[in-house]
This record gives sequence, structure tokens and C-alpha cells, in this order.
Amino acid sequence: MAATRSLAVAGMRLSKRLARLLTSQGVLLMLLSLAVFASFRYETFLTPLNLMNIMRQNSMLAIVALGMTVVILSGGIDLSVGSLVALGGVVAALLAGQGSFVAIVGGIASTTLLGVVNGLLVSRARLQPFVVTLFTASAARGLALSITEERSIAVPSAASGLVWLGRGFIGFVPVPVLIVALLYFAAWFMLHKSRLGLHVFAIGDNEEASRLMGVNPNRVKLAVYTFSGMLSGLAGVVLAGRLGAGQPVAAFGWETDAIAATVMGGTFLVGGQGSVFPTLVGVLLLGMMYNLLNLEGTITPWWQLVLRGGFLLMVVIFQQRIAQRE
Amino acid sequence: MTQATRTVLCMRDIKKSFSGVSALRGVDFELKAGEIHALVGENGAGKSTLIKIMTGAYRRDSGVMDYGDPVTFQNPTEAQAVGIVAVYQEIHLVGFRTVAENIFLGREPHRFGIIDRRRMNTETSEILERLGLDIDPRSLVSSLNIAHRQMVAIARAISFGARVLILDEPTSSLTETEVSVLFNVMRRLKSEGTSIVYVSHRFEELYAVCDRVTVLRDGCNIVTQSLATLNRLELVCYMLGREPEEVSKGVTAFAGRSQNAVNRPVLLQAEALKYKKRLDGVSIEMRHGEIVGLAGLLGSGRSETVRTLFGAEPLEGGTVKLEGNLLSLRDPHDAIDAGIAFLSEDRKADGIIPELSVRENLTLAALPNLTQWGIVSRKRQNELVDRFMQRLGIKATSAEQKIHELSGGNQQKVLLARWLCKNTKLLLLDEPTRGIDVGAKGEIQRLIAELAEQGLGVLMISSEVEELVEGSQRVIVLRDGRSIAELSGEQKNIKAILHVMAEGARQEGVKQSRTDNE
Amino acid sequence: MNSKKPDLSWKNLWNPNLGAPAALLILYVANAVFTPRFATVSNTLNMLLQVSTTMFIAVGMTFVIASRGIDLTVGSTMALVSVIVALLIKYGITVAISFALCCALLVGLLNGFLISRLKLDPLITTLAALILWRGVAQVIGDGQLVPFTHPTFEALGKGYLGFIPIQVVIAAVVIAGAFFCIRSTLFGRQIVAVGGNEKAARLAGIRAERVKYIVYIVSALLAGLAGLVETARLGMGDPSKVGVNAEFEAIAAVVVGGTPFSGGRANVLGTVVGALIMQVISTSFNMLLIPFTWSLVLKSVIILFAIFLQRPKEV
Amino acid sequence: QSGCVREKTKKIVGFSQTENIGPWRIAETNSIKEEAAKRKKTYDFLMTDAQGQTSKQFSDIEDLIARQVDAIFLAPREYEGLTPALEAARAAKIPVFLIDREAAGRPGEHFVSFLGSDFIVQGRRVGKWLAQATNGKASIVELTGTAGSSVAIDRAKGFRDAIASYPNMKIIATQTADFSRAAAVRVMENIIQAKGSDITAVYAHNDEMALGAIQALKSAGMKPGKDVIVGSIDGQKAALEAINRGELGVSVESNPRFGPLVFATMEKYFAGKKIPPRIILEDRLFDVTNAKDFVQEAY
Ligand SMILES: Nc1ncnc2c1ncn2[C@@H]1O[C@H](COP(=O)(O)OP(=O)(O)OP(=O)(O)O)[C@@H](O)[C@H]1O
Ligand SMILES: Nc1ncnc2c1ncn2[C@@H]1O[C@H](COP(=O)(O)OP(=O)(O)OP(=O)(O)O)[C@@H](O)[C@H]1O
Ligand SMILES: [Mg+2]
Ligand SMILES: [Mg+2]
Repeated sequence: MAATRSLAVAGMRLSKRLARLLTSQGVLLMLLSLAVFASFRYETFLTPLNLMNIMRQNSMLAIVALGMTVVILSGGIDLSVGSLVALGGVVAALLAGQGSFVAIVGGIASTTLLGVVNGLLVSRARLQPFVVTLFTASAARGLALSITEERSIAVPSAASGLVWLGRGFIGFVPVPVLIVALLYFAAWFMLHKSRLGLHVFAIGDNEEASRLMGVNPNRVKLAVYTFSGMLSGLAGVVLAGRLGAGQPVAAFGWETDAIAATVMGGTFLVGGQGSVFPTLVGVLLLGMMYNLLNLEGTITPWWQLVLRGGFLLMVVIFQQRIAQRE
Repeated sequence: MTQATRTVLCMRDIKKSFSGVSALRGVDFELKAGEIHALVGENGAGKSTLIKIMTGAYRRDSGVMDYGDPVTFQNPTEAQAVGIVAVYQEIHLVGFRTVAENIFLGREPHRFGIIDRRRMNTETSEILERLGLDIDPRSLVSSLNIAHRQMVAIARAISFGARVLILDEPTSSLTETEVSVLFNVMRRLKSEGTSIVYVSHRFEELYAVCDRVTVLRDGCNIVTQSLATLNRLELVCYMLGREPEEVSKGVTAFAGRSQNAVNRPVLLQAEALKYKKRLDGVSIEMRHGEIVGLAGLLGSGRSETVRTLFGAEPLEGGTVKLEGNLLSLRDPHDAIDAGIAFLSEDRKADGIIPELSVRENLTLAALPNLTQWGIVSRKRQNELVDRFMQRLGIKATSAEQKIHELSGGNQQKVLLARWLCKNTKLLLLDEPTRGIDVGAKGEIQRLIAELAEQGLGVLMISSEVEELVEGSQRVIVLRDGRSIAELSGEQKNIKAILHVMAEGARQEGVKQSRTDNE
Repeated sequence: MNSKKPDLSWKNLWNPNLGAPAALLILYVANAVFTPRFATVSNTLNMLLQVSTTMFIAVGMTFVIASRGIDLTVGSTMALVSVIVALLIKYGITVAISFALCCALLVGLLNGFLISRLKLDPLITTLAALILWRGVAQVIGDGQLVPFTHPTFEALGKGYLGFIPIQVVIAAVVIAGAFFCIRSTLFGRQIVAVGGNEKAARLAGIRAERVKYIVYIVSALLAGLAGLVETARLGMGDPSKVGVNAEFEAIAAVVVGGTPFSGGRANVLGTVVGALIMQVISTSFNMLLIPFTWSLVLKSVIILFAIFLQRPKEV
Repeated sequence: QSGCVREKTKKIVGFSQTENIGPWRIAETNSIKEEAAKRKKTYDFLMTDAQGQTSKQFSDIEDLIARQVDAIFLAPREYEGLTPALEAARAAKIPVFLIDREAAGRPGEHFVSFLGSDFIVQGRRVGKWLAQATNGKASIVELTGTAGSSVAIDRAKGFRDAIASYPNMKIIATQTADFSRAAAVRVMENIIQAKGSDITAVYAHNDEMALGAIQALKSAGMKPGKDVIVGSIDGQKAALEAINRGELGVSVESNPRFGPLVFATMEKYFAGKKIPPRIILEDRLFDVTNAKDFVQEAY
């Protein structure tokens, strides 16, 4: 009796594992099939240059989406990431005269600070994350525009470290791609191996229960919003290095792309379930879509919007189907 | 025998109010070393609130708490750190994390912040084994049934090696065997010097394990006394604040009710119900005015049976006839239209709409009847609410109070009223008296019997076998998703039911339930 | 006995529900003092005029959020309606308006289908639909502005009833209707029940699926109405700029007004107050000629403070 | 099928557009597309849309390079931020022609040539015209374009240059209306509330906003063209019609029809001819004297 039950439990766990694997590999599957389609249709798709382009172009969004994923896992949402990217880039560009190190640290510090503000408002003041970050987003955008007097700030070529961060290579690997790889591994490790990570999942799943069991939700929330703010700043710095300029109007709408990538990766918006690597796949899927539209090059912009919206919807439905099968 | 003299925890003049409504009005409470201290009282007396103040889950408005030194806990973590651990009334676990993660949440074995999962899992296995539980530490909590979740919550609390262990109605969803395992553990902990606060509405349990009892009523402590010197009747009187002669005798309020519905017309015929792997041939036939009990072990499919009858789960086979009419039950709406009502076992998830008022919750199902041209008549709504709040004795500051602010028992009454204020023919009750105090329980049982006398058919699930024996005319026993026996008359006794539940229907003289019909 | 501490009683006196009206009052009074020509009839009417399209959407959004959803498509719906009505107005006002509203209905139906039938998450679904419908609007209008002249239709956005702009009158009617609907109708109560606890509502016989369907349709239709008014006011259809960010303004109005995201409560009057707060801020910033960039910062800070005033009490 | 396998006989031209919002941009895109369609036999044409984002435009150019185009037409989002993209194109030996806005970099090195209008001059011309029309005495409301865009910055600068020499011309309010008619109506309404009849002139960074402002003025009971003189830039059809109605005072042309010129320049380049580093378009000025004659050909 007991044996059959434990066997049943084991079986159930196996099938759940499989389903979860599919949820993450569902997007991977889509990504691969899209890639296969593209390599037949466009002879230039499978060139090393194009593939590197895709990875490099999307590394900033990937960084932002990582922060978003962690916030979403904790049951929150962060709409301020786009504005923070702009702010981080602008601050870095303004400080670039003082040397790369100052610029990079300054850029990241400024957004980390705003991440802390988000975290405090959400945790201490118990405000709803959607609203808090909606308004810190517009505040940060306003700040970025104000301190630059609405202009883009060129990064002087003297700030070689900053430029290297955005455009450099180590061996044949672009630096931004390397940063993304490191960050995702670190975040994966943090989420699945550390106490903090477990607590992120726990409060995202059931905050009240976690609180009663001795998790301090305020501290965890503060941590995730700070983390997200920090990553946005980093993405902004990398972007400034890549473009050679800090732009107050940069990264408009990245928050929705980041959310879309997270959801495409199968992380549930209610929190508590999901992982980071699928988000990366989601980012690449989004990026590849843009890349293909460019390679095709003849679709009018409005049809591009229709295709994007339709495609996103399709992925979401697909994910839902897989999740329901569980 | 432990000499229970030293005081571990002492609370004086604790006050707490929620947005102006007093839950506690100056409670004193004293817990001695190595005792099991029962905390009893009607629904809404303030037991859970007192417990949450002990652990820092709520902040008290005033009063002192002495735990060696005067202490004020800001949150449950601080209380845990000094050895005060609680299992709360609503099971508080994190669904999509594993059993081991839940048991160690907030105090994971770790090195530089990195969790030692192997140690966590092995220690969890040990803890579960000690409780006689066969659960994989790595399975997700959401995949467990309520009883197992409850046991996991208890295991978690026990594993702290706490000085003070608080159990708020831990047994409300456990079976007898699990309860006895729990009691053995409690006795052992007691012998090791742990003090336990134990909340339950089941008196046998109190007398089985508890040393002393504190009775709360309306946010005040009425008495603290050794249970050995207090008999049941006195205890009930303290709880209800009434004189002994007012309090009726008998185990349940069903006792002595007329039980005669043989001549009434047939109400429900459900045959060979099938649903996923959980139900595989359940047949039920019942008449107007009949109370039929549904017995079975945990997971035997009782809840699924009533849920499919109500259209809450899609039926995958079998037929349901009400008064001879074949029903097609696609969703609860269809069932309600046909005159079926359903009270779920999970009040919080399936019953109440927390942010809405008592009035809205009570009239929710009846709303279409109170509506003309799409507009809800406030007047008729109020009349209805007044009538039923009075008839069921619902305790609330007003009909406009939010339902989540009521205590569990009163919430249950509101939910029952939700169906009574509509014309129903068949009432499906899943654990209608779970977590409800004696007073309210009696009222609800009386009410059920009264309704049956008026011609309503009642199909009732209960884990308390006495309730089934005394309350129902017939008891149908389920096992592994099948109806295996039907007991009535002489056969309908506790021993027989338990036997069939556990062993199947091979006992002589027990009528086999018919899957083929006459 | 009566030795209550003053700060305690103040805390008890303070009702978070009063946060939004109090903020509105403070803002209005402060502006009346500091901003020249602010507290005049004409300026007040001007503010009401400007806020009315936001009001339509915000009222619809209140319904959606009360049912524990969210609808980001409203801005794109406005754009869609805008192009369609501008393109069709030459076939007569009835044809144009009814066809445009049918398209809005379609948007609502699709949202409803995806969210209540396929059980997709509303945020991501309507986000995708937002992109999709904006694209469709541009495809239909070929990205171009569609100018037209039709005095009767334009009156919807430019006309006056007595001295009150017609759109303000319509907004007042919509608000009154919505208030009544939430408060006294079966449908209103069902929305709140579904938002409060969908499972329980279903078990009480409410067809939650249908309720959600209708909620998204109502929201889309109100967005369509906003699109009509906006188009009439501009005298042209504009698929790319009409309704940009309208969804966020509406959501902000709803939340500032005290309807929580967690659903189960709908405060229509609160939403009205919320929308007014935001309008007062932007009008006064325009009038005080505060540079746009700084006004973004200031506005956010003020609104965050208004929300902070309404934060839930701790137990 | 331009997207499919490449025919080696044809050259590919890629056009990276900033965004496709508003009549002006769309007219520009259409002009280039039409011109490309005329040369279908000799050129394949690809177009990308950066949706107003420099970072996307950078990626678009990278994609065009990966696609191995033979020439790139670039309508930059902004002056700063595209230099690395231009460098990448240079490394891939792909000539770039900047149109309508400049980008940081050296002509002949990072890009072949810049073709376009001078936004500062456009602003200056409106300023001058207004000064004459108002006899050097005006209280001006300025409606600026999208915050942070170089066009808005340049048109503001040129205008200020022009009125600097007139002490009685004052800008009494400057607010952004995002190049959009809807936003302009709103913003103007609010400014009218604040300034009322003080306003005697409006300078809008594009025609769309001017039309919005005119609408707001009319509904406030003021007479554009009489009480308030309105000047703007772009020269789109609706604006010329407004000039004919007497509501709009002036619209300085900002010609969006780059197609013929940019293709011609590219062909010259391929033919090995020398290309000047800046090709500045002659922008016309439309006012009541000539608007009638051009209203038909306007976009
Ligand atoms: N969060 C809350 N908000 C408002 N009122 C509350 C809250 N929690 C409890 N109350 C009120 O406090 C009183 C005591 O409730 P409590 O839950 O402590 O009762 P209880 O003795 O545990 O009852 P039960 O046996 O039903 O569990 C009740 O009247 C209840 O309405
Ligand atoms: N395969 C399963 N996966 C998840 N949960 C299950 C599974 N099988 C049974 N359960 C849960 O086990 C519990 C008991 O099942 P069921 O409700 O059918 O039995 P019951 O006799 O009514 O028990 P109870 O006394 O808890 O009401 C239910 O809550 C059900 O959800
Ligand atoms: Mg309780
Ligand atoms: Mg059950």
C-alpha cells in the first residue's frame, strides 16, 4: 500500500518535472524552429556575424529581463526598468569625463538607489508594485531628461572602459554577451541554491504564509527591487558604451519587452513559479523576431506591429496550453 | 508525572481591536512548563487572535507579555528564534515549494547563504518518519491533500524543538489515526518539557491530552482550570455563558430527531458517477426529507462526489436525476437552477468573498431572485439578511461588516444562509461543522435537521462519525472512489462504519451498495 | 478611563478612503492660491473637458480591475475607432459610429475570449493585444492622418450644451451609470464577487466567465467612446498618436482613486477623483509653465504621495 | 522576393528609418519607397523601422550590414549614439547616406554625405517672419517637439537666434506637445487658461502642433491669424490650407521628399563621382502670398 503510494508520488513528480521541462523547452523549441525556418529563408541568417548580432543586440534587454524575472518571481512587477536604463546610461555618460570606473559605478549606483526607493515603497509602505514603479518610471525619465537638458550626452573616447563594456571583446566573445552569461548563471545559482532565492520563491507564492513561517518579506522585496534597479543601471551603462552616448530617451518600452520575455519563458505573472534561463530564451525569441523582420526588410512597419502582437499572443497561448497539461 | 509549576509564558491584560472592533478585551493567559494547555471558546471568542499575538503575527494594542522577561515580538521570526512556534488555524504553507523547503523555511541549514539541500531532505525524512508519514520530502506541498498538508505544518512546528508549541485546531482535517499519532507526539514533547497550547472544538481530544484549560468568551478569559476537575457540561456552560440546564444533552444536536422519510418521493438518483481517477462508480439514491451521510477515509472521493453533483467538476460518466429529471451539469449554475446547493469544505478558498460584506455574501446566490430589470432591490435584500442573521444567530457588528472579519463559525453560518434564502431541494454539505464551536455546531445541526423535516434532501459529508450516525438516516460509505456500502438502521453504528471504511464491505449483514439498479 | 493618547486617536480618525479626496482638495486649494487664473469657471470647465476621455477609459478600467483583471488595449482601441470613424464618416454618421463601435466590441470580445475562456493572464494578453490592435489601426489608416469635416460629428468633441461641453455631459452620464451599475445592479455585484473570489463566486452560481467577458467588452466600448470623442475633437483620425499611454493614465486614475489591483472592490467615484487629481496636476503644471521634464518628476512624487496616504493599515 | 536568396546581379539598398509616425515621416518613407520601386530592376530595397529608439536603430544597421547590403540610407534618430554603427558600416565597406538629420561622425569617412534641411535655419526663418509680421513686438507661446529630439532642440535654437535682436519679442511660455496635434490642443488650452489674451503669437515646431494650437485658440474664442499670429515648420498640405484660410501665418518648408535626391546621389557615388559632404535642400517659405500655388503638390 505504502509502496504503491510512494511509487505514485514518484510518478507524479516525474511527470511534473517533464511538464516543467517542456514549459521551458517549449520556447526553446519555438526558438529553434524559428531559427531553422530563418536559415532556409535568409542565406545571411546563419552567418556568424548575424548570430553574434542577435546576441549582442539583445544583451541589454536580457540584463533588464533578468531583473524583471526575479521581481516577478517574488510576486511583484517593475515597470521602471526602461526609465532606469536611460537614467543609468545618462549618468554614466555625464560622469565619463571622470574616468570609466567612476562612470560605471555612478551609473549603476544612481539606478540602484531608485531600486531601493521602489523596494521601500513596496515593502515598507505596502503600496502596490504596479503603481509604485509606474510612477517611479516617469520620475526617473523626467530626471534623466532634466539633468541632460533633454540632450544626448556623448561618451568621450577617453572613457575606454565604458566603451569596452558596450563594444569590446574578450577573445571572440562580445563583452555584453559575457556579462549576460555571468549574470544569468549567478542569478540561477542565487535563486535555486541560496536562502534568499528560496525566500523569493516563497513570498511570490504565498506571502502571508512565508511571513508566518519566519521569512521577512520586506527584506526580500527590498532586495529584489534593488537588484532589478541595479541591473537596469548596468544595462544602461552597457548601452551607453555601445552607442557611445547616454540618451535620456533610451529604452522606451523596455519594461513591456522584459515582461513579455519573462512570460514567454513560462514564468507566471502571479509569482512563485518560473526560472531565469527560459527568460533568456524569451529575450532571444523576441530579438530574433526583430532580426527576421529586418532581414525580410519589406514588411511595412504597421504590419510588423500586427505580426509582433500576434506572435506574442501565440506564444502566450502556447505556454498556457503546456502549463494546463500539468 | 511532570511537576507543572514553573511559568513559561504569561500574558496580562492583552487587548486587540480590528478597525474599532474589539477581538480581545483584556485577556490573561498563563502557560506552565511541560503542560498541554487547552484554549477553548466559541467561534470568534478570540483564540486565534490571542495566538497570533503570542507569536508576533499581530501587534497587540496593549497589555504585557512575559516570557522570562517582558517581550514584544515584531514578527513571527523573532518568536521562533526564542522558541515559540505555532501551527496556525488556516494552513500556512507555500504551495509550489517542496515539503522539505516548507519545513525549513526561514531557518534553512546553510553555509554562506547557500542551502544545504541534502541535509534538509534527510532531516525532513526523519521528522516525517517520526510522525509516521510516508511523504517524499521533495514533493511539492500543492500536490498533497489537506490532511497531509496539515501534518506537514505540524511536522514543521515540532521540528523546531520549541519550548512553546501552539496548535490552532490542528485536527480539524485529520483522521483518527493521524490524530492519535499527533497525540503521541504531543505527549512525548510534553515529557521532554515542552509546553503546548492546544485549540480544538472536539472535546474528546481535549480530555484525551490536555492538562489545563482556559476558556475565552467574547474576548475575555472566563476561567482557567485543570481539566480533571471540570466536566464537559461545565466546560460547555463556561464557553456559552449559560446555565447547565439550558445546555442540551447528547453528543450532537441531531440526537432524538425523528428519522422517517421512507414514504417521501425520491429526490436524487445519481448512478455510476465517474470523474478522472478519483471517482469510479459512485451511486446515491435519496428521498425528500432525508439526511444521507457520506463516509469514507481521506481521499476516498467524498468531496469529489458532491462537487460533481454540483457541477463544480465536470462529470465524466454516470447520470444524475433530480426528481426524475435528468440533469446536465456543466457548471454550478445548472445545478443551482435545478435546486441544488453546496457548502464547500474549504470556506476560505471556495466559500467566502472576503472583501464583501456579510449582506453581499449572504445574498450572493439569491441575487437573481432579488433583481428586477437588472437592479437589485436593496430593501428585499435587507429583509432577507435581517431574517437569516437572526434565525441563524450570526454574530457580526452589522450586516455591512466584511465577512473575512468574522470568525470561522460565523462565516460558515453566513454561507449556509446563502443557500437557505433560496429555494433549494437538495443540500450538499461538505464538512458543515468543521472548525465550529459546540454552540454553533449544535445550532447548525439543529438547522439541518429542521430543514430536512421541511422536505429538503441533505447529503452530508463528515469526518466525525458520530455526526453521521446520529444525524443521518442512512450512511453511504465510499472507498477509492466507489460507493461500497450503505448502512442504515441497526447497522448504522460507529463500529460498523469505521470497519467498512477501513476494510471494505465484506462484513456480514451489510448491504452491498448497488451499482446495478433495480 | 478616557486617557487615550492623541496620536492614537488621530490614527483612528484618519480613514485611508479619504486620502484621494483630501489630496484633490489640497491640490485644488493650493493651486487656487498659487496659480493665477486657476480657480475660474472657465479653467475648471477646461479641466473637465480635458479629463473626460480619460474618465471614460478609467471607468471601464475600474470595472476590469474590480474583476481582478487589467486592460491595456484601451489606447489601441481608441486609435482603431479613430481611424475607422474618420474613414467612414463620409458614409454618414450612423454608419461610421456604429461600425467603429463594432470594432471596439471586437477588441473586447477577443480580450474576453482569451482571458475568460482560454484563461490567459490579462496583463500579458492585453499587452500583446495592445501591440496588435495598434498595428491594425495603422494598417487600416495606412499610417496616415485621416482628416475630415463633419460638423454634427465634430460637435461630439467641440460642442456645448449650454455652457458645458458635450463630452463633459457624456462623461457625467457614464460616471453616473457606472456608479449605479456597481452599486445597485446584479451585474455590478457579480463583477465585485468575481473579482473578490472567483472560485467562490462560481460556486454561488455566478457565471464568472460571462461576467469577465462583459467586463472586457464594457471597457472596450468605453474606450471606443473615448476614441470617438477624441477624434471629433481633433477633426481627424490618427492611428499612431491617439490613445498613446491612455491605459496607464486610466490605471493610475483607478488606483489613485482607491480601487485595489487585488480586485473585489470598485470605487467609481474614487476613480473620478483620481482622474481629477491627475488632471489638476497637469493643468496647473502647464499653467505654471513648469518645464515638462521636471513636471514628470514632480507629478510622480505628488501622485505617489497621494497613494501613500491611502496605504492599508497594518495589523 | 527581395527577402530570399540573393541575386548577385542586383545591388541591395537598405533604408533605416527612425520611426513612421506623423505625416512628415510617412511622406519621407513613401518618397524613398517610390523611388526604389522605380528602380526595381537594378536595386533590391530593404527597410527597417527603429520605432524611435536609437538602440534599435543601431541594431537595425547591424542587421543591414549582416544582410550584406551595398548602401545604407540612414535617417538618424539622433546626433549622438550612432557613431559606432557608422563605424561598423565603414568596416564592412558599406557607404552610408544620412538623410534629414545629422549624426556624429566625419563626412567622407563615417558617411558619404548628409542630405537635408538645416533645422536651425528653419527656426530662424520663422523667427524672422514673425518679427516682421508683428513689428518686433510679440508675446510668444512656443510648442516644442518631442523632448530630447535634435529637431526640437535645433528649431528652438534657431528661433531664439532670430528674435534675440528684437527686445520686445518675448517667449512667455514654452511647453512640449510631442509633435502631436492632440497633445498640442491640450497644452495650448492650458496655456490659454494661464496667459489668456497676453498671447499674441505662437511658434510651433511643426505644422501638426500649429494646427492643434489653432484649434485651441478658436475654441477659446480667439482669432488665429488676427489676435494671434501662428508660425510653424514643415509645409504640409493641411498647413497650407490653414494659411489660405488665414489662420496660419507661415509655414517654412521642411522637404520630406528625399527619394529622388538620395538615389541620385548614391548612383553618382557608385559611378565614382565626388560627392559634397553636405547637400542642403532648398526649403521654401509658404505664407499667404504663395500658399495657394503649392497646396496641390504638398503632402
Ligand atoms: N483580520 C481581522 N480583521 C478584523 N477582525 C478580525 C480579524 N481577525 C479576527 N477578527 C475578529 O476578531 C474576533 C476573534 O476572532 P478569532 O479568529 O480570534 O476567533 P477564534 O476564537 O479563533 O474563532 P474560531 O473558533 O472560529 O477560529 C472575531 O470577532 C473576528 O471577527
Ligand atoms: N492526484 C491528486 N492530486 C492532488 N490532490 C489530490 C489527488 N488525489 C486526491 N487529492 C486531494 O485529496 C483530497 C481528498 O480527496 P477527496 O476530497 O476526494 O476525499 P474526501 O474523502 O472528500 O477527503 P476530505 O475528507 O479531505 O474531504 C482532496 O482535497 C483532493 O484534492
Ligand atoms: Mg480561530
Ligand atoms: Mg473532502
